[in-house]
Parts: sequence; structure tokens; C-alpha cells
Amino acid sequence: MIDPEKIPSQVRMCSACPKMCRHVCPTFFAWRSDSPTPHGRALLIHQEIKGTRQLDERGIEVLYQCLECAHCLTWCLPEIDIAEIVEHRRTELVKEGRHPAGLTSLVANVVEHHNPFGEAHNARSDWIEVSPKKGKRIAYFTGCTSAYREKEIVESTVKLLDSLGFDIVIPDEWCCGSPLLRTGFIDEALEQARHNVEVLNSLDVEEIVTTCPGCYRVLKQDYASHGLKLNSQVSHLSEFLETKIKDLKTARIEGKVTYHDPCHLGRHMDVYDAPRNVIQKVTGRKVVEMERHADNAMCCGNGAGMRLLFPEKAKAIGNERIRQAMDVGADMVVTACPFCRNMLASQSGDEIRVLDLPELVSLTLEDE
Amino acid sequence: MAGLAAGTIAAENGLETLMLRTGQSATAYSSGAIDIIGYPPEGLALKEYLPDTEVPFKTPSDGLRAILTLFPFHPYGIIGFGADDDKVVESVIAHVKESISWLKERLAGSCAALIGGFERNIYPITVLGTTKPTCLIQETMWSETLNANPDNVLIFAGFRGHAEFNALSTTRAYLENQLRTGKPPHKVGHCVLEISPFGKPYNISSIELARHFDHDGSMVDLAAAIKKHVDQLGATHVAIPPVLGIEQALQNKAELQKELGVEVFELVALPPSVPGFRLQRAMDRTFKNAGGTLLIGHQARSAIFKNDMIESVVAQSPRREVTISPKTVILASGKFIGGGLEADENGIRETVLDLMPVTTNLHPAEEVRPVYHTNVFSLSPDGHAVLGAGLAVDMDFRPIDADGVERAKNLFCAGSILAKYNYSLEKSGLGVALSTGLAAGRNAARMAKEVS
Amino acid sequence: MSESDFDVVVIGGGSTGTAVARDCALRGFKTLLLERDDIASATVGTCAGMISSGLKYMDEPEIVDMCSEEVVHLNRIARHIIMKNPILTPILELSDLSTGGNFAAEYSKRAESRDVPPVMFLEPEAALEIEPLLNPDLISSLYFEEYFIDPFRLCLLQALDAQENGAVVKTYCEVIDIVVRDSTVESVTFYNRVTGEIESATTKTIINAGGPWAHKIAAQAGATLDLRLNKGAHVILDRRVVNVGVITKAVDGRMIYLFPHENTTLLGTTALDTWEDPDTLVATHDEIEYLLKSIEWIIPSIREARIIRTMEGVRPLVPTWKVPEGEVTRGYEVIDHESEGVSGLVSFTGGKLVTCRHMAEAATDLISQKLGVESKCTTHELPLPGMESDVDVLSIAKEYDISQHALERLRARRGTQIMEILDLVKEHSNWRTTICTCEPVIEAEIRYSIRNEFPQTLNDLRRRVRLGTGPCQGTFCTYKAAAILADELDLTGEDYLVDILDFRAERWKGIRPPMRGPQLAQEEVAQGLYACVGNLDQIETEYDPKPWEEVG
Amino acid sequence: MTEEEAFEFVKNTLKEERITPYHKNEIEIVHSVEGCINCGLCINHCPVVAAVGVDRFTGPRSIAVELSRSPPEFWSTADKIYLCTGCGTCREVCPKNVNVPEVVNLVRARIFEHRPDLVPKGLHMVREIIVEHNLAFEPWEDPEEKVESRDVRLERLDIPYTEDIIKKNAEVLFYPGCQAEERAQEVREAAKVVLNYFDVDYTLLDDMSCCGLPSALMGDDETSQRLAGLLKEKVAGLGVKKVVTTCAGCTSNISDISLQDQWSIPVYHMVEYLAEEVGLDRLKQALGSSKEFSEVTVTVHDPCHLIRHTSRRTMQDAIEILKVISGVKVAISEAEDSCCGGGGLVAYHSKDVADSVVQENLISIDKTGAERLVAPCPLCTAQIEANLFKSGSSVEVDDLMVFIAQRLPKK
Repeated sequence: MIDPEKIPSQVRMCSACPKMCRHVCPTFFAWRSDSPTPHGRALLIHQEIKGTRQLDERGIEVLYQCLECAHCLTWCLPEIDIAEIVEHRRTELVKEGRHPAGLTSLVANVVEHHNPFGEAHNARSDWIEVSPKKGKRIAYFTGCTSAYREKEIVESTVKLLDSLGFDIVIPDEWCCGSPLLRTGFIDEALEQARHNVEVLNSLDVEEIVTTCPGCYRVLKQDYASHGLKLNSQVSHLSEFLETKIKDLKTARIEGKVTYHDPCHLGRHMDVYDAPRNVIQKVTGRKVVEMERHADNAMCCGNGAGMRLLFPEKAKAIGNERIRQAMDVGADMVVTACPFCRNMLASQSGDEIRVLDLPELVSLTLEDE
Repeated sequence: MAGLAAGTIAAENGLETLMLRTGQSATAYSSGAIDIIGYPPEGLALKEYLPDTEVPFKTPSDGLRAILTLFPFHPYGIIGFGADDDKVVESVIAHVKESISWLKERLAGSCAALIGGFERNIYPITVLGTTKPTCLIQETMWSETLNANPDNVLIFAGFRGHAEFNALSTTRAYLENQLRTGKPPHKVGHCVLEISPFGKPYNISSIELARHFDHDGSMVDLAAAIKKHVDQLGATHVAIPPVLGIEQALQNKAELQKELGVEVFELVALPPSVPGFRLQRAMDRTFKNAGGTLLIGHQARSAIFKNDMIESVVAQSPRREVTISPKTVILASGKFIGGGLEADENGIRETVLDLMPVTTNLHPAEEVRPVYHTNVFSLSPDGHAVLGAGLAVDMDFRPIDADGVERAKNLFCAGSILAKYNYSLEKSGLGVALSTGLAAGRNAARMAKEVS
Repeated sequence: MSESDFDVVVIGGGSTGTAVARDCALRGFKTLLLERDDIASATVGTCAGMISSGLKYMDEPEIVDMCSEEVVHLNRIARHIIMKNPILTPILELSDLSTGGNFAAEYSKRAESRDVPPVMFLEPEAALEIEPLLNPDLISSLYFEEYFIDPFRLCLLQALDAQENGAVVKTYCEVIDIVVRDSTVESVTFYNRVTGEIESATTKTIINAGGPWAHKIAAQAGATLDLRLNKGAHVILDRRVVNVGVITKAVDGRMIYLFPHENTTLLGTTALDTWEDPDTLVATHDEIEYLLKSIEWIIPSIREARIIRTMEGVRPLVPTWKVPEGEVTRGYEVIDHESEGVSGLVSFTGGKLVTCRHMAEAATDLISQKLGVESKCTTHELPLPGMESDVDVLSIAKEYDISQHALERLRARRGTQIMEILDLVKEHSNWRTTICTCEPVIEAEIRYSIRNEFPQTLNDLRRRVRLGTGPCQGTFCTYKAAAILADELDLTGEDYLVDILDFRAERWKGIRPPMRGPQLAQEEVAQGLYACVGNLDQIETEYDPKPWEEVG
Repeated sequence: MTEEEAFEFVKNTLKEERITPYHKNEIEIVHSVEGCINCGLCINHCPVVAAVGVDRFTGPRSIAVELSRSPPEFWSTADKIYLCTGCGTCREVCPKNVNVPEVVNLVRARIFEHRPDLVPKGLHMVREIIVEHNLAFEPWEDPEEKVESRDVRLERLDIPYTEDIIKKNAEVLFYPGCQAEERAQEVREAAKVVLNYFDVDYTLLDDMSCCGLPSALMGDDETSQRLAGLLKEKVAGLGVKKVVTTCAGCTSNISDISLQDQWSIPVYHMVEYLAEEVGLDRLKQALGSSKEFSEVTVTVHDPCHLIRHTSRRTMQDAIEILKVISGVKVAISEAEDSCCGGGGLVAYHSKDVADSVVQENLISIDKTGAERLVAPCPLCTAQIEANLFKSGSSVEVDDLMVFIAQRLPKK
């Protein structure tokens, strides 16, 4: 976590920089203006710290335009994590009650229903069917998006883990807290977190697997930094599958397959190779890389509340990402994140098929 | 070549030398081989006058002797103008010989290091499977033993998707020639290698192969690709198109020979070739190392004459004009490719200073219709006379007018702008450019020193 | 060796001969087409490619009707190799305006059927905007539209279609005798220049489509044919120097034109009565000057344009004498030599590119009658190969990783046949390589053509794929294409080098007469490649001088 | 049909046949292409070919001899023509002076007109910005932020802020160009410091507008001409006698439009102005004796628009200027004159190509052992800086004006 003491010197350095990071900032792509860039955000915070200018409504909006994709960090020589600083300021804004009104319902939904969509909590997992197995006992933390919006991910993951002989437990999970943490609602997030830690620690499982990189980061990193400890190891499904790669089969898949790195899995958690290895095993050939990939991958546009607050811009970013896939002649984009899948699929039209990793892997089951 | 030779020698003589250049020319266009003289200027007419001289000339001096006997106004002949009558031939031979040594020295250790010498003409193999007489070739093109042993087995190696060289056709043309003449090698094979600098086995250009082979470690793949063919055919020699690298070619050749255990050499390619690129680069560096200033992208457009001297030269860049006032000027603007000469249906013009061009017979060419100075055969040993048009000069290589008077005392010229020099036909291109360039450069340097 | 029992032998593989062969084959006649050189290697190969609406012959209304109708037919059967050209006729003097008016009325009558507008008049400013190179002193301009076809491809497609329908097509087979027995043709004897053998074929009828050699062919059967041979030369300019076609009056009042065509511009044509061997003719300085001087009035800067080459051919006109060439009919005659005692021999005189199909129909009708068969002509209805549908260049460029422009050129030459070439690329990845960089032409098309379109020389390839027709005139593609030809035909090293010399000679034929300007620099480059480095000017080969080289 | 109606009809037919008649001022460019002898020498030197191979970018030779011969087919060149960075190397090595960079613009203009769908999307985005703001970059939404951005950077670079001067009848118009106006503001400010130091009587524009080069490069001739006209009006209105700019692209482009539109005003790049009008003596006086700065080895990058579109003498001037600065050693890189890849708007749609082009420069820059790279163009500096950073190089990058302004004694 960022040391608040260091923020003033860091934002000063950032705002005086020649701004190379602008070229990779997806919000610069969407707005084309200098304000929604890491540099622009640093300037706002810098001015506020110096006292020359207070953060006004537009300034707050600019801070909430950040996707927290962390792409700028890969371009920053002094390694100033402006996304982290922005998140810190968002926390303060929440405390001051100055966060964008658009977030209010999100927070209320999570608090009341434990998911950002305001869906009934009891509908979260009642539809998931698991059958006890002899194998290793693991908890599958689905995350809200897969549970309510991208059910194929859950279905295919369960089917897949089942076929591999695992004994799957679906815990009584609440929202992991990621959307709240990223937008500055620490207290509300921790309330969710505490529940999850309690539930997960009460289970007799060897490992916790999730398909959502947002959950993955929060479970593995944010909980710990807030002093909440999980007893079992947390893995993203891609890592989990990589350890079982020998048991995976190869499916007949036509066309070129590319892989879109989710920001939260790649840049945030440094997981790049595992999903690629799994895809290679399943398709029988190397992933066709987009020009921007791995730590240089462009965000899908669906991060940190962006789609909620600025849907048109978010879609423009997603659309661009699809174009980049088409540029390398891809027929299929595989990703490993329900948010990415949701955004990319919404922009892909008929030309490109978008699949989440478990969906791809479960294609090997169909062939049998 | 002429301009660079002249400029380098002038700079080496301590002069402040500025070279204006727009567009590259003969040097970059060449095959990289330095021809001195291979054939007589007017085709087979020579037989009548010098029945004992073998054609193509066995040695440059045979050729120079023949030329000086029959065509005293050939640029090579002009070199000897100042000498006593009985020493003309020897003085030209000495000058050309010295020019060759000069060039070899300057290029030693460079990416265009040369091998060969004045003692004999050599016959490297071209990418068409033919051979041509020349004097110096780049070390990468040299094979010490190819023709020495009747048991030699030569393999031509080409690259898939590289249309500039077809190994099969070259093999057939070369083999038939060897069988006809009875010279070794008689065993010749070919192979096609898969090397794709940009990952695609098509539309591969020579330059990209050369750049690719400049990278460290690139010889490993190449050696491995050739190896199996060498083993299969029991080859003793491998010929490949001249793409072994730009800066690294010689090291690459050595590495390949070591890996394969056989001799490897590059073919002579059609222009503009990679060896030509190397030569241009090496010559540019030689000029700069000598202290010359190269002003690229500036085209000399005109000059201001005062009395019998050029006072200044006006040059044009894309958006600026500069006026330079030198003590002496050397014009090495080339022929039709270089743009030193232009022609329309009414006649031939010198483009920079509006000097008087002449035909290959030294008649004024301003009202000569080009087509009348061409041959009905596209390719014949009689060549096309129009390509021998150019400037007539005095014994110091100063262009002259119809009355035989120099246009300006401080104006010299060299290279293919000179008349009576049909390099394609004679196989004398860079040799004349080099020799006349050095001569003109020295003359200009002498004069510049006298003026100051 | 002998092949027997043909219903028809067609002599001459020009536009008419190939059209006849196609018509005969489609009607089910056993047909042999004999061409002494290559398809479209003579007269038709030197025309501008305009499938004229008959605009020059408004005082022969029935010919204009025929031309106009044929344009409609050709657009139906060969749309893929046809382009439309807008044309301006700028008027510099008032006196020219009145003749223009008559023409406009006649032309406009038939315009609608061809899907072009009637003749229109444009103000000088408008004309100058369309073509800024025009002489600004013009007082008015006529505007109309004409269609242009690739004449080489038309002939070849007709020949291929004939083959497809059962005809035997033999190129490089020169008829050296026609045997007539009992006043009826019995067989033809011909020299096969590829094999070096003399062959013969028996036949019921012969159609003599020998163009400017037709009278010599008739003579072999003991028949007589009068022809008025008339030489025409074009000057070919690099790139489309004009935006639209321009037609104007020449120094002698004839009409000449400047047409953008493919990637070049054609300036033509001259008309000189000739008694020379058509094989030896080259354009003269006078002809080149006649054309330049004539167009210079209307395009004053024309001499600044780069002249690539000239081309010249001989028209076999209907023998009308003692009138200027322009007053000779552009109609044609089908001559049945039965009247002079040679039954079964039919010859043509006259005609135009646009009427080739019509001529074929007429001759084939006559042959049907002679063979006593009832048959129906379908050549105006059935499409030529490659016209099945549209081609989406953008998407196939992506799919096959070939440049869009290379594919667009390929499409313009071949329509849907492009897919057969791309099939080759699937198997041979490296055949995507561009061989002729001016046009451009990829290796796959050259290989396809060699395998399917029976070329024997690089020059034949040039007609089929436009190899070496750009500004460099084969400087950089000759040796590359020669290697491919040698590979496909399994030629010796000697033949490979001779093929290079042969193509250089053929290109030089046209380059040399107008030699000037950039083409001189280009030739210095070509000499640099083939003489200076390749040493081909010095080596001895079995190269046979060409007819025009022998004349000198 | 009246003649007017006829003309309308004809224009429509031309459009259907995809023919845009050449304008009078294009004929010379087209004519220059006829000199091409298809030799391919340019291919050996083209930086884009070197970076991505001749299959991906068929090279200048192909543009001259193949792609530009038939206007109705220009649309089909869209997969190649936009990959040219317009560096002008081909024109410079061409023995026939074939003006390929201008032909590229001409072909792009035809595609823009007939097949806007084939113009890369990235260029349409730039176009929208230019049309809306008369600037090549989206201006700052909030002027206060722009000022703040400028101030922190000046503070970091230790360059003093001087007030903008906008007045009539000054000797010189200082034209910063869009990049220095909106993005690299330190370059604009540094140039002002330099001009002030040498007592140059200068003015800025009261309302900055683009010179039109980016529009010309994407084929949007209409906008390009409008912007050139707008600039001409402004320059005439101010009554200045000279134009000085810090941008390489603006130098060549404004030189060009000044000539085409008969401004009768000379246009200089700042280095030319310093070398020719201020003089090396004064520069030496000002920069030659400071002890304040530690020794530094710099290498330079020659912007294409200066050396190949204007004159190579500009970089000779730049090096002379650097050499008079105390403590500065100049180490010339082997690829000093090689395109940075930032030209021709290529980076807006094919960034991989642009970034491949710059690789050769990076290797050579590192080889020089210099600590700092200096270039007299804010666009080249941005492109090279970004890629040097990406490659992990420690070489720092400065615009030449910033480098000079930092070393001028405070006045």
C-alpha cells in the first residue's frame, strides 16, 4: 500500500514528466484529451496538494475515469504508481462524501445484496450443480459477474474441474469487495471481506480457485494488506489448470486464437504465461499474439467502474481492443476474466468469437 | 566513384573538400566488382588491327595497350596525355596500377575490402551463370581454388522467395558453359534454402537478407541449412548470391567456411547489389575519414562564371538554396542514370553547367538524335554508341568547348560524364571512374594550391 | 505426324481467328486453330484496345449500328476485362465545331443501348478542370464515353474457351501449304516451330483469318485475295498522364487520340499504306513526330511525358483504292473462294477489334451452310472464362497475404480466374513473390499462365500477364521470369539465356525508335544489368536474330 | 442538357470511375515519378523496408513505379501507402530525384476522397481533432491545467517562465507548432527564453493554429489548404518579417506554403536562425563560458523534415551550436540521419511499424556512449524518448531548445 507521505513528491515528479505513459493510457485513447491521462491526474492532485487549486467536480470525474489498468506503470521510469495514488485519493473522496453519484447504487447493492447488480443473494449460486468427488477438495470462488452475468464461465469451470476429478465446494461467498476497494469504499469493502474470510476459512479445502482476476487480486493481495488472512492458497483458474496441464486434452479448434491479458491478472498479479500455456495445450499451437500483449496489453475498458460511469467511452476502448485482435487476423479471442469477456464479447460482432479460458478448455470435453 | 575518388584524394592533399550529392550513382549501382578493362570499345573491330590481342583482355595492361593504340581519346588515354610520346602507355599503366593500389589500401579492412590486382583479369560467376572479366572483387566473392581441381564440386545455393537469384537456372547455364569450355568444375549442383528474415518465405529482397546476416548468430542457421546439401553432393565449393551481410560479410564467409569445411563465395549480382551498397558505404567513409565534407541532398544546379573561372556553384536542397565559392570544381555527375547527361529527340545536353557534350566520335552531340547512335541489337558486342557520349576534355580533364578551349580553368571532370567511354560494353566502369577521379582530383588539388 | 478430320481449320490467332475458333467449337465443329506465332501477336496486339462505338465512321450508319451492338455483346461476355474511358474532344477552332455537331447526333442515337450518355458539350473551364494539361485556348469540348478491352486477354480467352469446347489450338505452327483436291480444300501442312517438325491436318473447310498475311495464305491454296495493308503506330507513355482520353485532329486532319490504358497512355495512331513485311516494321521518326506534333496543339506539354516505347501493326483493310485510308470502310468482307474454284476456303478482309465476334459469326454461319449443318450462334451470350462473379479484392488480400494492388491488377486481367491462381499460392507459399515490379505480376500468375495458357517465350507471357510492359520494360523482371519459364518448361541453360536475349530484343524493338529522356537512363540501367554485369553482349549463344534485326 | 448540367454529369462519372483529375500544382510531382528507372536503390535505404521487410511495405520503388501509375486503382494501395513515414530518404538517394514523399501524399489524398473507409481509423481520429480545434492534438480541456503542466515542467527543467509576447510588426513570428504548443510546452518556453536572451524582436500568434502538415499527410487536402490559408492571414495580420519555428515538420511545411502562397517571408528553423541571424560568435559568448554544468556527451538525431525536406545544412548548424556550449562533447551516432519512425502519421495506425523503424537508431545511440540525445524537433524527441525508455536505455532525451535554454546564463 502506498505511503501517503510520499504522495506529494511522487505526484510532483509525475506531473513534470514528459508524459510518455499517455500513449498507452486507454482513457487518453477514449477522451484524447490530456486531462484523463496519468499526467493529468497527477497534475490535479499536485495542484490540490500545493493548494493552488481545489479538486472540483470535473477533477473528481477525471480521477474516476482511471481504469486502474496499471499500464502507465510499465512506462514509468521512477515507477510511480499513479493508479494507486488515484485509488488512495478516491478513498479520501469517499470519506469526504464527494464520490460520483453514479456509484451510490453500486455501493448500496453490495452492502444490501452482496453483489453490485442488486440481484437477490440467494440466486447467486443456487443454480450451480456440483457432485461430490474423490479428488482434491477445492473451493470455487465464482465472483459476482460470473455468478449473475457470465454464467457460462461458472458452468464450464464446474464441468471442467469436475471432469478433472476435483471435489468442488461452492462457498456462501459475498462480493469480494473489489469494486468497492477500487472506487474508494474501504469500509464497505472490508465488511464483505470479513464475511468471505470467515466462510472460506471455515471450509475444509486445500485450495481456493477463482475465475475472476478482480477477486483473485483482492483475495490474494488486498485482504492480506488489510490484515485479513485466508488459510488456503488462492489460485487463478489459469494457474490451477497449468499445474494439471498434462491432464488437459487438445480440442479441434479452427482459426487463429489470440489471448487478451486481463489487467488484474497480468500487470496487477504478474500472471502471463499460465493462461498462454493452457491455451497452447488446448489448441495445439502457440497463441497468436496481438501487437500489444502481456505487460503491454491494452485494457478492455471494463475496469474500476468505468463501464458504469462512462459506458460509451468504455465501449470505445473495448472496440479498439477487438480491432487489435482483428489486426492480427484472430478468429477467436480468449481471455481469463468475466469483465473482459463481457466487454469484448459485447464489441466483437460476428467476426470474432470471445471465450473465457474455462469455456475454451471445456471444448475439449465436447469432443469426447 | 569518380567524385569520391577525386574528393578523397583532394582531401588527402590537405584541401577543404565539399562534396555535393543528390542521389547515388555508379558506385551504389555497381555489382561491387571493379572492372578495369575487359573488351575493346568498338566491339570486334579490334581483331582487324591487333589480331594478336586476345579478347576478352587477359590482363588490364593488355587492354590498356590496345585501347591506347586504337582509341587515344578514351579516358584512359587522356591520363597519358602529359607524358612523352614513348612513355604514354607506361604512364597510363602506372597510373591505373597505382589507382588500384590506392583503392585497395583505402578499402582494406572495410566492408568492401578488395582482392585481385593489376596482373590479370579474373572471371567471377554472375547470378545468371555467366562469367565476366573484371579486375578486383570483394573478398567475399573470391574463391581461391574453384577452377584449380577437376574434381571440385560446386553448389549454387539460393533462397526461397528471393527472386533476384534462381539457383537452378544459374546452375544449368554455368554447367553448360563449363562443359563447353572443358574447364573445371564440371560437377555443379544447386539447392534452395529457407531463410526468412521477416518470417515469410516470399518477397525477400537481397538487402534484407544482408541485414539479417549482419546479426550475431545468423550464420548458425545458414550453415545448418547449407550443410545437408554440401554433404549430399560432396560439394567442395558453395556459391551464394552476394547477401552475406553488409558489415559482417567477410566474417560471415569465414564462419561459414569453418562450419562447412568447404570454400564459400558470393556471386556477382545484377545492380543495384549489396556489394555495391557496401562499396558506396566504404567509399563514403573513406572520404569523410580523409576530412571531406559530404553535403547530401544538394543538387548542383548552375555556376557563376567570371572571366575563365567558375566563381561559385549554386546548389539546391528541397527547401533551400546555397551558393558555394570554391577554388576548384570537379564535375562527376555521371551519364544518363546519374543525370549528368540528358537527351531528347533533338540532342544531348550536359545538365549542370550546360557544357558541350560530344558523341563517342567526339563530334558535338547537342544536335544528335539518340536513336541514331544505337544498335539494332539490344545486346551486341558493338554496344550502343549513345552510351559513349559525354564531355571532351583536355589533358588535365578540364571540359573543352567546340574550339578545344577549356570552359573554365578551375573546372575538371571525371567518371562516366567523360566521352568515349562505354563502360557496359568495355567492362571498364569503376576502373575509369577511379583512375580519372584520382587524376582530376590531383589536378584540382594542384591548382587549388597554386591559386592560394 | 498427322491429325485428321477437322471440320474447320482456322488460320490466324488474332481477334478474328480466335473468335471464329470459339464460335465453331461452340457450335460443335471439330476445330483446329493454327497460329504461326502466338495468340494476339500481330495486328490486334498493337491496337489501342478500344471497342469502338464506331465513332469515326458516322457516315456508315450500318457499321456504327454493328459496332454499337457488339459493344453491348462484349460487355455481356467479357465485362471483367473491360474499362470505361471518358473522352474529351477539345475544339480549338470554330470550324471544327460544326463537324462535331453531326458526330454528336449520330453517336447519341445509340448511346443509351451501351449505357453511356449522349455526347455533351463542356465549357473550356470545365474541360481544363478535368484535364489541366489541355491547351487553355480551347473554345469548347465534346465529351463522350467509350469502352476499352484488354485485347490480349480477349483473344486468349476466346482461344481458351474454344479449347474448353473441344477445339485444338496450336501456336507456333505456320501453315506452309494448303492442299486442294478437286477444287476443294483437303488439308493444311504446317511447320511446328516448337518441335521443328512438319505436320498436317485434313479438314473440310478452312477459315483464313491471317490478317495482314491473309493474301499469302490464300495464295497457298491457289486463291487470290486483295488487301490494302496499312501501317499504324502508337507511342506509349508511362503512366496515365491524362485523366481522360483526348481525341483531336492530327496535322493532316485525321483524328488521333491519347487514351489512358491500363497503367499507360497510348498516343495513336498513324496510317501509312505499306508493302513491307509486317514482321520487320518498326515505327519511324516521322510517325513519332506526326503523333507528337499533332497532340501537341491540344496538350502542349506532351513532350515532357516519358515515352516508354512505340508499337506498330498492320491493318488488313478492305481493298478500296485511290481514296485516303480514312475513307476505306471499317466494315469487313467474308470472301468465299468457291467462286474462284477453291471450295471450302473462306477469307476475311477489313474489320475491327470490336466486330471480331460479328465477323466470326458471319463466317461460321457460312461454314455451317457449307457443312450442311444447322447451328445457332451463342458467342454473344455465353460469358468468357473469368466472368462468373465479382471479386472482393480487399478480403482475399487479407486472406492470402498478398498486396491489394497486385490482386487488383490480377483481377483486372482475370476476373474470377484469380481464385485458381490463389489456389497455387496455398500450396506454394513463396509464389507470392512479385516478379515484375512495374505491373506488378506475382510468380503464381506466371506459373499458372505457363501451365494453362501455352506461352513459349517471355514475350508470350508478356501478352498474358503484362510482364515487362511497365516503364522499365523488363529491365528487372526479364531474368527472374526467364528462370521461372526455364524451370516450368525444363529448358537448358542456353535456352534460359537465349530467352533473356529474346525478350530484351523484343522490348528493344519498341524502346529504340523513340529513345530519349528517362528511357535512355532506363536503357543505361538495362545495359548495366545484362551487358556490363551479365556479359550477355559478349557471350556466344544460339540466338536467332529477329526479322526486324535482320533488316536493320 | 446545359453545359453546367453536362459538367455535373461528367464529374459524377469521374467519381464513379474513381478519377480525381490532377491539379495543376500536382503535375510536377507526378512528372517527377516518370524519371523512375525501377532500380530499387531506394529500397536498400528505406528505413521502413529495413524495419519490416519488403513484403509488408513494398517500398518507395513500388510507390513510384507501380502504385502511382493508375489513379483509378489508387484505392488498392491502402495497405501499403500509409506505411510510409515520409522521411525522404528515397528521394535523397534517388539519382532521378523522384519525389516519392509527395506522391505518397497525393495518393493518400485520392484515397481520402474516393475511399475514406480505407483510410486508417487512427487518421480519421486525428482529422476530427484538427477540424474541430485547428490543432493536431486535442487541446487541454482546462486552460488552468495546461498552465500548471507547463509550470511544473519548467520548474523541473529549471527553465524560467517568460510572459508570452503578442504584438504587431515584430521582426519575427515564433511559431511553436502543435506539439510544443499543447504537449511539449517546455520547448515553446525554452525557445522564448532563447529569443529573449538574444534580444530578438518576436511575437507569438494570439491564436495558435496548425500549419496543415498532418492534414496533408493523411490526404485531407481541403483542411490542409484551409489551415495554410488561415496561417497566411495571421502572419500577414501581424506584419512580421520572418517566421521561426522549433518544429522540423513546421519548418519544411511552412517553407513550402510560404513559397506556394507567395508570402514573401523567409521561414527558419530555430537552429538556422541562431546560426545565421544570431551568429555563432554571440552563441559562444553566451554559452561558451559557463562552469555551472558538468561535462556531458551528447549525440544528435537529425529530423527528416529538417535534413531531407529542408536542408542537411541545418544539422551542420545544430552541431556547430552544440560545440560552442561549454562542457558539451558531441558523439555522432551511425544512424543519426535515420528516420525515427514518427513521421507520416504511421504511429497513429501502425505503431508496430513506427516502433520497428526506430530500433536501428536506438542501437546506434547506445553505441555512441552519449548520456544525452538532443534533437531539434519535439516530435522526434517524443518518439525516440519513448522507445529508448522502452528499450531500457539510460540515455536521456532533450529537445535542442531546452538544452540550450538550460545553459543560457540567467538574464
